[in-house]
Amino acid sequence: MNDAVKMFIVLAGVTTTCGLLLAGAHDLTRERIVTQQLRYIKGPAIRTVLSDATNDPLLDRRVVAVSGKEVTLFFGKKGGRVTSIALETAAQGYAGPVHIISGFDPESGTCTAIAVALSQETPGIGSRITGDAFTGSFTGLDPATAAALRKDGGTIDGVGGATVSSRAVCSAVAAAQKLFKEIRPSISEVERENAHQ
Amino acid sequence: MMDAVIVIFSAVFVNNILLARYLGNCPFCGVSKNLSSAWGMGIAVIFVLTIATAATWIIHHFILDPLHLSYLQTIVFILVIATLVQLVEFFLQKNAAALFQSLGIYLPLITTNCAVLGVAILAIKNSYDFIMSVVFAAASAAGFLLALLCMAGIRERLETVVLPRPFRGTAITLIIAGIMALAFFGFSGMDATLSSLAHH
Amino acid sequence: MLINDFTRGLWEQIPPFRLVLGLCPTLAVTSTVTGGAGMGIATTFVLVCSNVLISVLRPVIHPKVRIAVFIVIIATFVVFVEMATQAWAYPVYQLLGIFIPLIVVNCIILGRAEAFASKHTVVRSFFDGLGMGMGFTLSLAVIGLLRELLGSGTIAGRALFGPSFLPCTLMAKAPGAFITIGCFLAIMNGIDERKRSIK
Amino acid sequence: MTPLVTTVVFMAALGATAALVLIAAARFLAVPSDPRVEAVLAALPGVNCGACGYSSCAAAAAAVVRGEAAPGVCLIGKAEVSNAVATIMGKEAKAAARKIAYLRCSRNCGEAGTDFLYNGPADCRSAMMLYGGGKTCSGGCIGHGTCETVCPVDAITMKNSLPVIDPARCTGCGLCVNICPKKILALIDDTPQAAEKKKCAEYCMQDDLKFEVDQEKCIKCGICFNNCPVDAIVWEKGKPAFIEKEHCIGCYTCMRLCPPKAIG
Repeated sequence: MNDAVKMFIVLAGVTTTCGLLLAGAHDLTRERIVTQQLRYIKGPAIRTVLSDATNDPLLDRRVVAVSGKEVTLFFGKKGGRVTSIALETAAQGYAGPVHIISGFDPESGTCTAIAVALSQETPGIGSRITGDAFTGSFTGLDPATAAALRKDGGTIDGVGGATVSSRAVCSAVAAAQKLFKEIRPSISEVERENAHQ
Repeated sequence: MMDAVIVIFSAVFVNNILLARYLGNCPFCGVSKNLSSAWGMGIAVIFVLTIATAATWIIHHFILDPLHLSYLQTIVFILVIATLVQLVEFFLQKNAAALFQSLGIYLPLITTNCAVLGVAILAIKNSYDFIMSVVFAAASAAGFLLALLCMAGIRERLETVVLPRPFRGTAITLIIAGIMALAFFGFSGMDATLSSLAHH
Repeated sequence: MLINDFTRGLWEQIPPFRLVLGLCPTLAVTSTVTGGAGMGIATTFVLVCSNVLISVLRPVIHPKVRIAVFIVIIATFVVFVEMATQAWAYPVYQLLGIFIPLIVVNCIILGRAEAFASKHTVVRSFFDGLGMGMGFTLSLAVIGLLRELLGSGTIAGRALFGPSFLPCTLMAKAPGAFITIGCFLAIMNGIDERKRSIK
Repeated sequence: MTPLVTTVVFMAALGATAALVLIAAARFLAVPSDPRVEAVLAALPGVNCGACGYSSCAAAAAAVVRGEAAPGVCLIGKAEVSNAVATIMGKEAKAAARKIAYLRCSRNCGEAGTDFLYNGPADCRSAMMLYGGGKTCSGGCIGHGTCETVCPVDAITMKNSLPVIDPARCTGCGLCVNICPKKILALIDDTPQAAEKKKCAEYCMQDDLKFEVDQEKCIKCGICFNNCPVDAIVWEKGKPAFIEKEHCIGCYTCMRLCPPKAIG
């Protein structure tokens, strides 16, 4: 047999077999990995946002499709009633994306709390966006007013010296507000479905 | 523009790929014996790292991500890098003989240099766009060259010095690298200054 | 002979000290004993599996695509490890981060594949991989132990000294990593030299 | 398409592409290489130690085939390897004369006086960094024996602060020639005539390196006479000094010391 053909068969064969094995392994572990990722990376932020919930919001999650995109909603329940719904959005910060979990009241659409799930902002400067003083200023934000810094004509006071990071948080929350507005009509339906399970 | 400057500064000094991110240490100890080979290796790494990061970025964003195959990242990236290095080697040999003479021998060493795969993965992880990824890769490699040159300069001098026998060779190289890493810590303050400038 | 294959990796050629290979993970993940041992075990798994598989495939691997095939096989096992740690030991995955995929380019694995597994029988390759892997794990764990003890005053996360203990943070950072390993290397060289002079 | 199918198809495509690219590259970009390079490379030990002065065994093999290096290029391979390489290279290589290292400095400049005490590392290269080594004979051997240290075959021993080369052991690798900061070692053909011709006279006592005393400027102090390392200066109290050219080694000592700068 031709040398080149042999080379081809060996390399392609090994790669295909490996692909098959990996696909199998991926199928087996995928679900677990998603749950683990949520638990360890976003879990703490989600629990902060839905702090008064009595259920495990990580298990009460639901994926809905909004304008072609898939969004995962986390339901915080108290006494069987949904008190708050959290979702994740991201915006480009100073040193990479800043992932924000924002919680909303399902009735009024008011922002109940936000928390930073993931960020690589500069320690000591940009990282101060994770502080309660800053994240707390989003609580009670009206659905009609999009989150924005005071210097951008909004209502939020930025963290001194960390304008880029603060602005990233605002735009992430604003995106979440917009998403939630789109999702809200279908929520009661999702919720009912959720309650059935 | 400012973003690019900060990425470059951070990749070369603050998060130096060798001294702060711990990537590419095997060639760091192996090829730092004299300045000329340090130059050769450093330039070869800049060359390969930039091409490899550009290629893996394209593959990740146009193939792996749309097909939901990002879990194959490791195997795909390393295969692409290995093939690419081989291709570059052939290409240089054919079309740029002079360049091949000076870089050629370092190319096989680069395939298993974790700096290449590491930077390709980091560029994806930091979600840089294409231009930024390339800038990041080139700057990281420039940081590699910088550290390698410093080390080679020190080791050339060190050759004439009487050392306790057990410390000769790699042992003293690592200890010097530790002291250099300590020196590079000094840059972290400058990183903070730069970023606060950018924030305003 | 099998014993020899096994013990060679534990002292005579213990990585990363004797074969100065695989330095990057050795430097990067040994700021804690857990990180060091976790990395060692992950590497051992990949080393043993790839050694065995390459040894099995030895007759069919075409010499010209040899390195590419080795890399694919090693990378496959690395992805397995990546998935397994993500699914069942997520904290370890977070701790080791980017260095799990980088096991692929750990020169020890490719080096053993090229130097040993592609030339020897399956059983011998298995023991060679196991010995090398255990030697690597041992080295990493010892370095991790020392650095964690001095750098944060804990062992596997448990505080050893009272609250008045001031850790030498430097040991947990990059300079500490380089200097510790440099000193370990010098100690190994010193022991060797003494042995030789006694002989 | 299920994820499983996507994965398998993608991986197969990737493997196939990689294989195709490599095969195509090997075929279309291949440079017709001299088969002798491969053969010589196979004969070399392949440890890439760099002792031969080339960066790798492959570079050394290429140099041998180009005729730049002798078949005995490999220092660790001993006679076996060099014979094997010579066989591959054929007659042409055998005809090339063997080179050995040779000390051009043959006078006793090794014992010349010192300008100052040097307490640094005992290594010619570092001594050289401090005013050229401190020997009054600035052109000659510094005498710390760095050449002895680098010699991979122990062909050099230091005697009277001067290297003595054992021609039987020397492989002509040139490591000592490259490392000597004073450049007083050279590679010459291994024949008695060549050794004769390359004596110190040819190197040190070139005409432009011989000194003369300007009889008019000379203040007859005798400093040059007292410090000449090779006693090449004739001087008596009250008379101008005179340099015997056949003995002068051009070491600059007198020139540097002369108060009225009468020597040049």
